Amino acid sequence: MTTSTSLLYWRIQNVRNRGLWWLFAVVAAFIALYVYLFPGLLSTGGISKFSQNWFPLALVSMAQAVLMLAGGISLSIGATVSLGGVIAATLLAGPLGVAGGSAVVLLVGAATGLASGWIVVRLGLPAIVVTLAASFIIAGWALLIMPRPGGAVPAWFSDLLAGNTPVALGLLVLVVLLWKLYLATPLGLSLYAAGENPVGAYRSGAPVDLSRIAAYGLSGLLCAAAGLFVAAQTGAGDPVIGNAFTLNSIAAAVLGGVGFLGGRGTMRGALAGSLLLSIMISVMFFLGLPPVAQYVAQGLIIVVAVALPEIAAMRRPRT
Amino acid sequence: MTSPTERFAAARWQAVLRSRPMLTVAMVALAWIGASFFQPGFGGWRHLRYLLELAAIVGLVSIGQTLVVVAGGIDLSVGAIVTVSAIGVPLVTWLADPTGTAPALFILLCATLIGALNGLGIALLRVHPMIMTLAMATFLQGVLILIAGGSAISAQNAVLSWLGNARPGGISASVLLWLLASAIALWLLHKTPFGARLFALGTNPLATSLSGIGVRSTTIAVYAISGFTAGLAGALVLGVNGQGYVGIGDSYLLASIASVVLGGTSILGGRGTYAGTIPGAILLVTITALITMLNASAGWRNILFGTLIMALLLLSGRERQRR
Amino acid sequence: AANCIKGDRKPPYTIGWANIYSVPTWMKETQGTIEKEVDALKAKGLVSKLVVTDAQGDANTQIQQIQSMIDANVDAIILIAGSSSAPARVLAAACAKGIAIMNFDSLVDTDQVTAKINTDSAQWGAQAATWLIDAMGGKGNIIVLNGPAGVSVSDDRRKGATPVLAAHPDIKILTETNTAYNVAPAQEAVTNLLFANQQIDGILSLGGALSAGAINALDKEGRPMVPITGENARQFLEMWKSKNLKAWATMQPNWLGAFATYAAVQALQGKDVPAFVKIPLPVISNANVGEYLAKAGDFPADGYIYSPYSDGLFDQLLAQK
Amino acid sequence: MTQDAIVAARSISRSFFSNRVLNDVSITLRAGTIHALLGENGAGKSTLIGILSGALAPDAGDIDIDGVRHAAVRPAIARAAGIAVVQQELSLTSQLSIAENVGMGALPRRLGLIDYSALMRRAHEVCALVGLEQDLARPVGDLPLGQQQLVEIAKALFRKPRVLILDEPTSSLSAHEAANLMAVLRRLRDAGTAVLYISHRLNEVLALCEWVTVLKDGVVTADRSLGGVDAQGLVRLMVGREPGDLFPRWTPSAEPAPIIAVEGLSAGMVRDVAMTIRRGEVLGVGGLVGQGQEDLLLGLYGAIPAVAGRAEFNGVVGLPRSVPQANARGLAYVPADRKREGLHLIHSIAWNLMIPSFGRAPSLAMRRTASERERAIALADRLGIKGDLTREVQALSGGNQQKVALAKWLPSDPPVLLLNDPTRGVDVDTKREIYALLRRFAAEGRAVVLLSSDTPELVNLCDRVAVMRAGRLVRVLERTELSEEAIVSAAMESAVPGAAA
Ligand SMILES: Nc1ncnc2c1ncn2[C@@H]1O[C@H](COP(=O)(O)OP(=O)(O)OP(=O)(O)O)[C@@H](O)[C@H]1O
Ligand SMILES: Nc1ncnc2c1ncn2[C@@H]1O[C@H](COP(=O)(O)OP(=O)(O)OP(=O)(O)O)[C@@H](O)[C@H]1O
Ligand SMILES: [Mg+2]
Ligand SMILES: [Mg+2]
Repeated sequence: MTTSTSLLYWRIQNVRNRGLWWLFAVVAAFIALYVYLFPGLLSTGGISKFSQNWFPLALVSMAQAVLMLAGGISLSIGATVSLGGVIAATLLAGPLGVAGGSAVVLLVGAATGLASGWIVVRLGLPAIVVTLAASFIIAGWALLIMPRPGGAVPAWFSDLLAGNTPVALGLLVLVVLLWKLYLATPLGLSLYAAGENPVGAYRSGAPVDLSRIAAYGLSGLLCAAAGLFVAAQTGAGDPVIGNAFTLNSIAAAVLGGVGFLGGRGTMRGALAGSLLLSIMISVMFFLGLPPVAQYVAQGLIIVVAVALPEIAAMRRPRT
Repeated sequence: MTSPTERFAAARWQAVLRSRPMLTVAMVALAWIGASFFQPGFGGWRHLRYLLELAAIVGLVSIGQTLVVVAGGIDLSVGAIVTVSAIGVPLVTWLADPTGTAPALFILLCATLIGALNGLGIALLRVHPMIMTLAMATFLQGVLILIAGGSAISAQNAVLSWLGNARPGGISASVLLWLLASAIALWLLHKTPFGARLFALGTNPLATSLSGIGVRSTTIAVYAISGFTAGLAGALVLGVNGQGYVGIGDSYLLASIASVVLGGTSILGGRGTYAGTIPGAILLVTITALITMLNASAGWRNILFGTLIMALLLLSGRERQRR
Repeated sequence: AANCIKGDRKPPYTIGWANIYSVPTWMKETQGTIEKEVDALKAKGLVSKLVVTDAQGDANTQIQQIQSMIDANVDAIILIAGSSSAPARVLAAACAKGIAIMNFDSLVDTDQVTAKINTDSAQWGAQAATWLIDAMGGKGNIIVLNGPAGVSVSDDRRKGATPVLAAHPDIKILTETNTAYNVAPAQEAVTNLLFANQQIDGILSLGGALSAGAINALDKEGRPMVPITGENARQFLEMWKSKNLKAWATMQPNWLGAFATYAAVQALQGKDVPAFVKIPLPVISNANVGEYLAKAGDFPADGYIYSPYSDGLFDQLLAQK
Repeated sequence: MTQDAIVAARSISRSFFSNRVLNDVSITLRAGTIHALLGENGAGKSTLIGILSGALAPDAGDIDIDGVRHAAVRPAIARAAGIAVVQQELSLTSQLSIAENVGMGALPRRLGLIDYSALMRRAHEVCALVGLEQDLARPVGDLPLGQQQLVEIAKALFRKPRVLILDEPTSSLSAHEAANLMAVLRRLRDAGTAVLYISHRLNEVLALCEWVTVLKDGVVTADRSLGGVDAQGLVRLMVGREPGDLFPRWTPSAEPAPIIAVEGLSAGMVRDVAMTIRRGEVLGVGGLVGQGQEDLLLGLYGAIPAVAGRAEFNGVVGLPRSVPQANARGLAYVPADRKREGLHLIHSIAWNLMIPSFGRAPSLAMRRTASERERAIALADRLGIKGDLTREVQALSGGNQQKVALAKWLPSDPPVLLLNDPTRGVDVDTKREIYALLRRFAAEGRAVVLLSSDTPELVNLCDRVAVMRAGRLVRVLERTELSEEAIVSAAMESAVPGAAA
């Protein structure tokens, strides 16, 4: 009995890969192509640099996926990354030091997320517009703190996170482990229930509101962490650097099979989606595509990658 | 058996007054009256007329956006379509026509086709609208690299510059165009089976499909309409500015979504009316104008704008949680 | 030798052009000058290939693309930065590998590049303000039109104008705006400001196509034209002529791209290149606006009419200390 | 058998927007008793249990739990007192596994984390109890509706309830699963659990319950022991007048020529089915839950991809490729899951009734409010949908929602009606109306395909019954061989080679 019971967790995990194999295959194919075009990728330096460029997108994709799983969405991802970055570049070299400064960044990120979450969940406003309005407010704060790019991050910290060692990859693994740990708590698992069937989940006694607000908090935290990393990676702060992350995070999550209606998708899918987006940039460069072709190819790849499993699902008999 | 009045509770005039669109109208009136007190020059007829002209363009884009949102989707490519249209008209020089009607119609056709292509991807490939239209916007950026700066020898387009600048009887031609388009949009949405299909689709696509409504054709049609109205707005933008350039349509994406939401249409689909979007668009340009007039730093202007939108949402956008 | 250059790279060179956003017309014209220069250098056997990236406006993507250029071991990177801070560290890595880095237009706050090439933004702001105050007779109400917020070029130009304006207490700034360097948003902002401010005596417009938008606004509301500054946008220059404006313009010449390419090859060949090549601001005034407009047909309708350039001019610029 | 009251509600009243749904209702649930709560659709049953379980607050009245008085029960109090509810509407999360769903809201934990071994062990127990033999790691969304209902029941049992409230738990279960469930409930009762059982299947109530409370328009009209009450008496209690027969008398009217004939049909989990449907007959489709019955209907309706060796529909060769095409050939489909598949909940009753005609009418034809109203009223009258038709459908009780889902197809006079459990959750009176309606359809020369989990319905109403198992059609029982036993044994037959256990 015990052997089969302790395996339940892993069997569930395995079932959840279903529908993602094709995506993993596409990602693997892109990685193979990348390695073929640039064999240096397989060195420590190559992996380090690549994972550093992927890391912030991976974090914001997780931030978006958490919300989409909870039946929400955020359009303030980019602004929160920027805010995190400018606070980091203001504080890290100051009296609070790296540890204190980082703590403030993460706290501010979580607080902005919790505030949006509270408004969405408690006041019953649609997430997409609340976070749109929030994005203006957050971006405004970033501009007030730093009207133009500047500030500084201690060089040792930059070298630690974004030097020639794969620290970023290690951090990503850590974040994924923490996420698995979170999902293994009743609060974390309730996320799926709250996202898909909030009424049913509430009646079952799942902490619906709490888990949804917590999702916003986590999301803000992840965005601020991405901002902190970008500040370290670039050595400074920039009040508008995060803008592109908003739409990219949605694209990554959806590529990874996370649905808009809540409760559908997995974090591993969102991560694979972000990896695909990130790899695409480098692969298109090494293929020597001109910018026109880059835009067209990017649009096509995203549409095809999202459409493929849908079409496959239509053909597959229901079980 | 039973009398119609018993089975159909009459809509009371109090209910109409308390409806979302009326609420938005009230907010516009409040904003205008308040601003006229605090900002000399704001409440003049000429300024209000100018705000209506700005709102006309936003409003035209929002026609498609409202229909799409009612049908449970969203169109993130409207900004790119506005740009393509504003840049495209002067480029179709082979359609020589002194009135400029032929090139304008041709570009409207292209815009409609782009929209239909969105619809095809969403209906047939089952790509989520947000992704499909986002990818379309990216794709159109690629197209713009090819045609932008392509020596648009802007032969002035007579029809469009009349639409963009004329004020017959003191009322702007663009506003008249908007009125006409609004009437058609309201008729389409509330008085035709097509409009009813949009509401059905936005409420429950599965039940809609099982009820024998052609979900695919409806989807394709509604995105085509959105392409058309965005194209029309782009043509008008060209008329107003006398020239199109890359990026001219960018601001209309968020503006169209914001005015739809401020007008009380549910972003989740299935509920709403263009009658709310009209004051929504006016409200949005009014807020933007007010904030422009303030002498504040960019950061504060952003914060103020976000806070105002959030506050207005609390008034007009309360959404019963549903699924 | 110039900064970053190790002297181990032999022609023909591979040039990487790390663009931030290739869609706008200004960028397209700039790319045109780069391609033309590359063709000329190819003919001389100095360049073998031009690789182009487009970061789609995203500074993070640009970092990744520069990293790819390093991985592909290009010999030179010419760069318009998406952020004045973000690419600093990846550029340091490129510099360490002996890649010639020519940064122009939007600059990066780092000295780990071979050279920065630009007009002086602060000087731009100061000169524009000086001319405007002069044209207004030293007093009156103005509005200030800035480029987008949070971007150093726009911030620098405004900062350059600040001391000049402060020195003239009779000049009153009614209000300022930040918009993208485009016609429509400027027109909308100025129109709204016109209604709020009955007396406007001058417009300090700090670049891009903002001035054309402002003139459109004045024109449509039937307000008198006022002294205005601006940039070399074709539409603005055409209005200037047709409405007989009192105006002043300078430019960010598109041939900065060609020059950066040229300078990169020079540096790779061991020539000394100054760390900062300051491009004198070409001034367009009522005296010479006709000359520019005579060439208008060679430029896109929504484009920028830039001053002529030649290798001779480039050599001269490189020779300055 | 003990008689201790665990929950006693007194003088409960509750209104929704000035519409009084419960009026001075009292009910007592005792340990070791299975207590039936009956009433017509919209009588207030679900509202009452919502109040007992803390999902809703009463406007007036109070509730004693274990002798402690509460003005309103909060969900936490109800949970702590061991009150568990199997809701009428599913409360499941489709992407989570069966085990996680069963445990949701009461997950066993160790060091703050979910204890998956304990979850596995206990979920396994309760699933075995309700007869759900599935891999517990499977996502619930994979299961057919009937099995999801079993998960829902297992979820309630998982909480080891002292008071178990079931709101129409068997509405989509077949006779076999229902019998299984009743055995479980009897065992729980014997162990001292108080059970409150809501069902519109009166034979179940008679077989199972000892006590009954009847609600009518929000008022208690009976609260008594079921001893000595027979089926007729039960109906009399509910509707307050002499009941007629539940099933109409009818004579076979089937024409020999089929209106639909398919061979080698495969769709979803349906494999290689050959069948004919004749004008003038009611063809039943039965079997255990989730054996492909629904996919059969959807495949015929063009709603899921289907292939067939040979197919003829109403004279046209080939399967319909889409729903509008199926409609054009005269098919109409009424889904089982009315909320998800049948209705547009946030819109009015009248509007819902018009939807199929919106699909048929030319896109830009002018809609006429007056004629739409007339048609809506006529339809509502025909199926006995009472009250203001501008109300949102979501405010209707389950049974009335079902009527709307069926009524909307009537104006198009479809020659073939595909019905997926049309009486699920419908009260006896309405059932009677629907049955009469179905036979009338048949008599008019229409074909009705009736997928039903309610076996008596199949026996008494159908000309023939097709029994499915594992996606295949295993038997077609002719009228002469029809009986509940015959259907159940055909459904359970393991003679079919290759059929899964
Ligand atoms: N793109 C990827 N490439 C390689 N491995 C990946 C990728 N994404 C995720 N993984 C690995 O797969 C495992 C599972 O991923 P993850 O935990 O993020 O998904 P998940 O959390 O199980 O999804 P869910 O949200 O349901 O639990 C992890 O060990 C993770 O490192
Ligand atoms: N949330 C609500 N808003 C408005 N009215 C409601 C709501 N919930 C229930 N009602 C109304 O309360 C009445 C009782 O509904 P309830 O669901 O309790 O009936 P029921 O007895 O369970 O019926 P059924 O057998 O059909 O399930 C109905 O008339 C219904 O329309
Ligand atoms: Mg996980
Ligand atoms: Mg009920």
